[in-house]
Amino acid sequence: MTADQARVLIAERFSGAQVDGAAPVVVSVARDAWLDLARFAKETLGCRFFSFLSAVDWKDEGLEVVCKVDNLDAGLSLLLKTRLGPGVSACPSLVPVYAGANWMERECYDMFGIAFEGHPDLRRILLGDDWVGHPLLKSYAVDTPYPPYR
Amino acid sequence: MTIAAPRHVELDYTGSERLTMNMGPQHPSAHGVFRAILQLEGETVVGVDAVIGYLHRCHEKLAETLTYAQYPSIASKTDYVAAMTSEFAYVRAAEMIGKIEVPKRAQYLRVIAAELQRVASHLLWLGTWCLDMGGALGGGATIFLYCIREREMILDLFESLVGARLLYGFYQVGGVRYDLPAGWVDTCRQTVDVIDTRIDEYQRMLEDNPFFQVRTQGVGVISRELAQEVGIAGPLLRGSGVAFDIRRGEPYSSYEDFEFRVPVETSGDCFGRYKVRMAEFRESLTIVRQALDRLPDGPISSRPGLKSVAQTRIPKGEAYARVEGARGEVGCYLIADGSAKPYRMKWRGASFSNLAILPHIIPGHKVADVVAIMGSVDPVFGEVDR
Amino acid sequence: MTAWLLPFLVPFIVMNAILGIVTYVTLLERKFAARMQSRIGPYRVGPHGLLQPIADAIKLMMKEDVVPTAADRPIYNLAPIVFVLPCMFIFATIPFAPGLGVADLNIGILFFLAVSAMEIVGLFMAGWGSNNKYAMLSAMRAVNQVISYDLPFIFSALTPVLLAGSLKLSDIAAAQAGLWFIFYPVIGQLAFIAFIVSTVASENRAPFDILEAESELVAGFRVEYSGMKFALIQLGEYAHVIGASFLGALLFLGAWAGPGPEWLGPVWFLITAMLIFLLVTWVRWSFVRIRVDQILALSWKALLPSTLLLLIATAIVVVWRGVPGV
Amino acid sequence: MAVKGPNPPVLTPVWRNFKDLQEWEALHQKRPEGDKHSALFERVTEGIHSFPGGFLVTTVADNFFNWARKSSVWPVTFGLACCAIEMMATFASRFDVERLGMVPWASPRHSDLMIVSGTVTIKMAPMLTRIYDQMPDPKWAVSMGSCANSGGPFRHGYHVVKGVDRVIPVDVYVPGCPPPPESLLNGLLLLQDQIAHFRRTGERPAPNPKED
Repeated sequence: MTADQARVLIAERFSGAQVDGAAPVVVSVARDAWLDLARFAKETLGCRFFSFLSAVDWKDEGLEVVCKVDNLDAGLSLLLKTRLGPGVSACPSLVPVYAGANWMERECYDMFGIAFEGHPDLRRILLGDDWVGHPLLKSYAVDTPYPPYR
Repeated sequence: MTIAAPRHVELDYTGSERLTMNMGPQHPSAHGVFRAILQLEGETVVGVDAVIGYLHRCHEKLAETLTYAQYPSIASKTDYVAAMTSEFAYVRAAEMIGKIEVPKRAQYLRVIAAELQRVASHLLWLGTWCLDMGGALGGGATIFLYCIREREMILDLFESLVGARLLYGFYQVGGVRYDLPAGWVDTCRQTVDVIDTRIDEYQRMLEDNPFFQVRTQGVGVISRELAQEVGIAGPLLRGSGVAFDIRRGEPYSSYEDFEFRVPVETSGDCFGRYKVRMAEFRESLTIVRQALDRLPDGPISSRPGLKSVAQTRIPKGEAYARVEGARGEVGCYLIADGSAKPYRMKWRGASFSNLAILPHIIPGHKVADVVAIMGSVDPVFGEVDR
Repeated sequence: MTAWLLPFLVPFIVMNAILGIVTYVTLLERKFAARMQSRIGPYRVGPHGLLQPIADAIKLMMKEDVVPTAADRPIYNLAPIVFVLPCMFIFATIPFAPGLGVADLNIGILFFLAVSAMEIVGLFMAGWGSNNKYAMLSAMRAVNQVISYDLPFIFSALTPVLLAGSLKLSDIAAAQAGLWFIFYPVIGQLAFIAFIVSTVASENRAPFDILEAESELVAGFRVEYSGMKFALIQLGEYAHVIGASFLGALLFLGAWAGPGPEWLGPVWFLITAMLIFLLVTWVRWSFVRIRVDQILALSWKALLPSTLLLLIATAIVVVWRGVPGV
Repeated sequence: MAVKGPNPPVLTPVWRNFKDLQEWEALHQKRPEGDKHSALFERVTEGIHSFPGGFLVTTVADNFFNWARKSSVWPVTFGLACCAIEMMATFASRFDVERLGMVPWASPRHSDLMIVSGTVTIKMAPMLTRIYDQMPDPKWAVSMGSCANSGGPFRHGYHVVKGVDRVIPVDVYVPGCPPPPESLLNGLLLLQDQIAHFRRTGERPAPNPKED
C-alpha cells in the first residue's frame, strides 16, 4: 500500500475529504465521517499502529482534532484531521477502533475540553479533577494562578 | 480486531473484600511520580487504574511562548533520561517546516550524541529495573550501581562536549551548538570499548541467573496486535515481534549511512524486552564507532552565530517529526505561523503511549510482577506528563 | 564471686556482647556491600566509619515516635518487644566455648529452633497493628514464608544432630573435634547448602525478602515504625541472623574447634559465624528477589522433600555405621 | 455527552503584580512551632540546666546528640523529576553519600531528610506535604534544583508551584538545572553544618554558620 494508492482509495470512499501530502498523507474530513475514516484507515489501509491524537485551537475558527496512524509494514503514515467548527467541542471517540486513543482522548479533553462521544471513561488525566478551565485553549493564559498554591 | 477496555480478571475468590492498594505517587518503584491504584485479591492484581499528571509541567503551553532557539533546552526536560533525543524531535520538526539544510558533520554529531544517549538511557533502565526486582537492599542495588558507573562515563563525555551532565541544549535549529573538543574522539572510542565489555558482564550476570529468569519470562506478555493498537513503540514494540525502527523505516539525519541491525523478539514478555534492549546497546555502540570513523569535516551548523533568541524564524506550515528515542517514537507535531514562536506544539511522548499499555497487561499478575512490568516499560514521567 | 550472682552476670555479659556484635555487624555488612558495589561505604563518621552504628543508634533514639492515628495502639506498641525478645533468647543455649554459655540445655537445638520461629508473632503483630496495607500484605507474606521455610530449616539442622547423636549443642560441637560436619562426605555439604538456603529464607533476607520488599511494599511490616521502635526491629532482625549464623557455625563449622590454644575457641567461633554471615550477605547483594508464589513453590516442592530425603539418608548412614559421631 | 458551550472567560493573572522577593517573603513557609519534644523531656532538661554547672551537661549532651544526628542523615527516596536522576547519581558509586552515613530509605517514617528533587506541581504538592508530615521530627528538607527553588524554567506554567518553600519549610537550597552531584554533595555538607548547630529549643540557626 503506497501513499498514492491510499490517496485514491480515500478519495473514492470519502467524497468530501481533502487529501494531500505524501509522508504523511494528510486527510481532512467532516466531523460526521471521523469515526468512519478511522475505521477505514485501520481495516482497509492497514494502519494498525496508533501514534497520537491531539487538537489545535484555531481561535475563531474553532477546534481541530488531529490523529496520526501508521501502517508499519508498508511505511504508510496518515495524518487525519477534522474541524469541529466554531464553538463546538464535541467529537466522536476513536476508542472503539483504536485502544490507544483512550488516554490520548482523555488528555485532549483535559487540555481542550473536547467531549468525546462514546469514550468509556472520559475524565481529566493530567490535571486534577477539580481543575477549572482547559489550559491549551488559546484563551487560557499560561500563568493563570491556581489558589492556594499560585 | 478490537481490543476491549482494560480487562478485569475474576478469580474464584470466596472472601468478601478486595484490597485497594495505592502504589505511589511516592513509591520506590514508581520511577518518578506515578500512582497506580491496584485492586487486589490476595496477592493477585485484578484491576489497575493509572493516575498520571503529577509532573505536568505545561510543556506544550510553554512551547507557544518560547522561541525556536529557546525551546530545545526545555525540550530536553521532557524525556530527561534521554534528553538528546527529545531535543532532536523538536529541532527536526522546525527544520522540516523551514526546509533548513543541516550540514553533514552536524548530522553525524547528532547521531553520535543520540546513540550515546541511548546507551546511557538503557543503562539507567537496566539499573532501575533490577533495582525494582531486587530491591534497594538486595542484589538489584548492586547491578544498579554498576550501571550508573558506566553511565557516568558517558555523562563525562557529554560534559566535555556540552558542559552539562543531564540536560544539554546541544541541538539547535540548523545544526548543533558545539564542535567536538580536542581528544574527544579517542576518549569516546575507549569508553565505547569499555562499555561493550561491561555489557557482556551484565548479560552473564543476569541471563544465567535462574531467579532473574523466573521473574521475567512469561511476565507481562504484550501481543503484536495490542502493541500496535495502543501505539507502544521502541523496544516494547520490537519485543512484541514488530520489526519497526524509525531509523530504518524512515531514515533521518544520515542514518541510512550506517549499518546496524534492528533486534526483534517475538515473546513479548519482560525477558523479550530485556533481550531487545541488550541488543540495542551493541547496535548503538556500533553506530557510534562507524560515525566516529567516518566523521566528515565542515561546518556544524547552517545558521551559525546566533545573535538573538528570536532570530530563527520558520515560515508558515506544519510538520510531524519523529525520531527513534531510547523509549520509542518521540514525535513533535509543530504548527508554525511565521513568527519566532510556534503556534502549537504537540509532544508525542513515547512513555505516554507505552504507559497506556499497563491497564491492559497488569491484571492477572502478582503484586511483585507489577514492578517488574513497570520497569520493563521504562517510563520517564517528564515525558508522560509533559 | 558468689554463686547467686553468676546466673545474672553471665546473661548480662552475653547479652551485651551480642548487642555489641549486632551493632557492628551492620557496619560490617554495609562496608562489605559497598566493596561489592565498588563504593567505599561509611567512612567519615569516626575513623573509617567506625562510629557509624553508634551515631545511627543514638539518632534513632532521639527521633520523634510517631504512632499513626488509626493504628491498633497496644498491638502496635507491643510488637517490637515481642519481635526482639525471641531474637535475644536464641542466644541462651549457644555455648560460646566449652562451659561458656547461659544455659547449655540438653535439648538446646530444640529450644533454639522453637524460639527462633516465634519471631513471626511479633512480626505479624507489627503488620497488623500498623493498620497499613503494605504492612498487612507483608505480614501475610511473612506468615506464609516462615511456615514454609521453618520445616526445611529444622530438617537441615537435624542432620548434624543425627550425626552427633545428641540434641545438646555442646555435644554437637564436641563431636566435630575430629572432622567438621561440613566435610562429612556428601551429606555434610548437602545439608550445609540446604541450611544456608533455608536460613536466608527464614531470616527474610534477599533474595527471599518478599516481606520487606523495598520496591513493592516500601518497607513491609515496619513501614509505620519510627525512632526507637524501628531501631528495635532492626536490632531484632540482625540478632536473628547472627543467631542463625552462630548455629550454622556450631552445626557445620566445628564451633570453637580451631588451631591454637583453647582460650582462642570463642574467637574461632566468632570468625566462623561471621563467615556464614558474610556468605548470607553475599547472597543478599547478588540476586534479584523472587516472587511469593515461586518462593513457596521452592520450599514445598524442592527444599522440603530433599531435606527430608537427606535426613532419612543420614539416619541410614548412622545406623549402618552403628555409632553416632564421626 | 452533551456539547459544551463556548470557552470559559480568560482568567486574569494576578501574581505578576508582585515583586518576586516580597512575594517570596510573604509566602515562604516558616517552621510553625519548632521541633517536637515531649513535655517531660523538656522539663527534665530545663531542670538539669538550672542546676549550678548543669549547663555543662546539657551543652555536652546537645553537641553529642547533634553529632549523632548529623552523622546519620537518612534521606527518603523521593524523586520528582530530572533532578532525581542526578540525586540517584549522587547516591551511586562515584559520589557515594553513604560515606557520610546517609542511607536512602523508602519509607518517610524512617527518614530525616527530604530532598525535593524537581518540579513541584499543583497536583503533587498535597502529596509532598503529606510525605513531609509523615517524617518524624527532627527533620530537614533540601530543595534541589531551580524548579524546586523557584519554579525554574517552568515558573510561568499554570500547573507549577513556584518554589517548594511555599509548601514546606526548606533548610538548604541547591541551585542548578539540574545541580551536578558535586553541588548536591556540597548542599548536604552545608546541611550537616547546620544540623551541628541545631538546638534543643527547636530554633534553627542561620543557613550557613560557616565563615569563609
